[in-house]
Amino acid sequence: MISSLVTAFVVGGFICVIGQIFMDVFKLTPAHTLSTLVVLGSILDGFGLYEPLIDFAGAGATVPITSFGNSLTHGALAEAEKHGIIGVLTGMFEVTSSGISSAILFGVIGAFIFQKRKTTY
Amino acid sequence: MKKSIIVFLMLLLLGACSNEKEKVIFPADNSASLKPIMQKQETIHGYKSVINEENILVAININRFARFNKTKIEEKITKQIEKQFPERQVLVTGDQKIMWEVESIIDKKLKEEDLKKSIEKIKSLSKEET
Amino acid sequence: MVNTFGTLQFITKISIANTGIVAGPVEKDGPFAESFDEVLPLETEKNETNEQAHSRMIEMACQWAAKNGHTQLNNIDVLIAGDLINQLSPSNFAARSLALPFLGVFSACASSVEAIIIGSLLLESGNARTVLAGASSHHPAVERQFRYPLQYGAQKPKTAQWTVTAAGFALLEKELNDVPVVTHATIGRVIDGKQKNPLHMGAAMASAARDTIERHLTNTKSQMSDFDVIMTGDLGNIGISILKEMFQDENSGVILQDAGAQFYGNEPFFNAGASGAGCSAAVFFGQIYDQLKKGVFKRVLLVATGALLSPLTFQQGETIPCIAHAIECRMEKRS
Amino acid sequence: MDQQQFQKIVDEKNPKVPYFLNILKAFIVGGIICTIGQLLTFFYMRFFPFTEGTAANPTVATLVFIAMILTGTGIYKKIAQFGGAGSAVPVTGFGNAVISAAIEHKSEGYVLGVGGNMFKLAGSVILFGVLSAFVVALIKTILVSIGVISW
Repeated sequence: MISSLVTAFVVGGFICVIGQIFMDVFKLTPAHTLSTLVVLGSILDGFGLYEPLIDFAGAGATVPITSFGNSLTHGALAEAEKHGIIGVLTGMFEVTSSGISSAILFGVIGAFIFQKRKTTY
Repeated sequence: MKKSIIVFLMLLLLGACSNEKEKVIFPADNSASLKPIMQKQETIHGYKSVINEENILVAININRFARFNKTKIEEKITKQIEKQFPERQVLVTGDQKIMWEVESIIDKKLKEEDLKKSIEKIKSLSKEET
Repeated sequence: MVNTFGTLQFITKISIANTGIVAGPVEKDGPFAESFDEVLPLETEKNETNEQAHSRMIEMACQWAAKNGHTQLNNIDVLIAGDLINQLSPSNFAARSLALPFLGVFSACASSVEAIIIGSLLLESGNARTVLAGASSHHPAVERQFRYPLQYGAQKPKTAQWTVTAAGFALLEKELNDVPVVTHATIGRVIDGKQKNPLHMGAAMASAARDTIERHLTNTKSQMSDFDVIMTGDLGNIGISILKEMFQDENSGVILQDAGAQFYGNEPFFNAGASGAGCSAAVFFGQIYDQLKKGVFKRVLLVATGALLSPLTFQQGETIPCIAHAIECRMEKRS
Repeated sequence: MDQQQFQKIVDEKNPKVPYFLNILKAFIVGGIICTIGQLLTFFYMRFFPFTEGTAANPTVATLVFIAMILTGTGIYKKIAQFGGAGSAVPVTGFGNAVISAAIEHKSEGYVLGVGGNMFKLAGSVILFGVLSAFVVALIKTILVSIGVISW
């Protein structure tokens, strides 16, 4: 169990390091960085590499935003395997991402309960 | 300071891999027949299994770095057991949750009817995706 | 009035009768806090939007300027104000409740000096007797328009500047004694230093500041050493060091100073320093005005710098054009 | 002074980005967030009927919930200034982008403000996620159907 925590830490941290390199070295904005990482996750899943990473690192691979690209691609591929080319579309519509739905839900709740804060430093 | 933390973490990582293979099989009959298959697996460091007339349920602890090939290992062991027991349904999984479920069945020492129900529950659990 | 390529010389004695400055809660810990007339305990009061708070701050600063100058708001002929928000809505809304003849000006962070220049011209031409001129910025309102939502976690680089919450207004009148006088003004040119990073505006604005200072010195036939201080608006720590490097004058190290770099002291949280229209307004009409009035400074050049970008233009990949306006203020010896 | 000279001064005066320190900070902050995620995964597996595969969903939702609390109380911004990509890349950063925009634009009402601006920062992530998933799946399906690779 502790080894799972350590691998989650190392793999998750490493994905963040890739993001930091995008931001610092290639001077990308956070939005560019995140979009690039999502595309990266989706490509990795195309090669069948992301699921093994999740098996290995657990939350270290499911928590970073790369897993969002992975889960969409995974859903599309799973349907495509069953129904051929049309499955690519239906598979993507089938996938529900808890990240997006929870962000929407908690975003509205957050807007409802939190007031603007005093600026501090 | 940083170095010592890294060393400590590495030790934890290695320590988790070096446990001896745990063998718990329940109910006891037929268990001997699983042993030779499981014993020769190099990628796992322990397993727990539950067997009744129709099903064989094996929860395995896969070594940390072999987890990349989790699906392949599961398939490999499933095939080997199926060869031995062609008349039964075999489920081999490296999932921690199933391991815990199997452990709880063993702890409770469930008998036929309840055992059957629990096994069905675990099987449906393992089929769920995302 | 003599005009030499953008430099105006005022014949009339354009006197800054008094000033009014209101700042936000974060600004009260800075080294200029003493010169503020009022510090808001909260940036926005309850049930108030950022923009409403912004206009309220402008109103308060105008009232302070009138009060300090011993006049009534309804004696003021023209109000000239600028800020950074779309369509100058905070200034417009403040002018709505102040009910004064109003001119809205925009030169980004150089608005304060632009307002003074226009006010001085109105006085010089004899078309007004009292003018209230100034500019303001409000951190939450500006940040949201130009950058990210306030609570969004984006790592700020060392070159980033912090928009101040402050409003500074000056009451301009003619022929007063014992107050600082605006003698010259140089209208800036829009200079493009080919900088693209919106989180590094100091570099973009430095070339505009240099152009304006150089033209002012040439056109008034003066040298850097003639001034007690040449204060730029909001170049920040890095921008001012770029500017000093560009002049390579032996005096530039001491005489050239930057309001933005000094605004928050040495607090590293603010990275390169302060920016915003309120930054130069609060410092010029606060500390610098007080020093002039006391006679510590005899002759200063105030150069407010503005980066003329919008979120739209830098996302479209445009460079950041910049402008700098300058006014020269003098304090004659007390009689 | 021409543009080249000016650019040279600017480059000279630009502060050096502490690459190594930033990367280390991102590693630590990102690692800690993922470790918390792993602990949550264990929690959901232990006490609820979730397997390793399905526990990721409640984990992500819980992390976004935590991100909401931290964003609303102004703590997430401070973590982000320290951690950089370490706090932006995990799903909490996605949550922070959505929630901060929602709180910020509340003043324009729930339909035009919150609804219209919620995804102004995070929308590109969704767009590129869906687009790349479509392209990758399409290419792979075509390659499989013409027999270049197998599933």
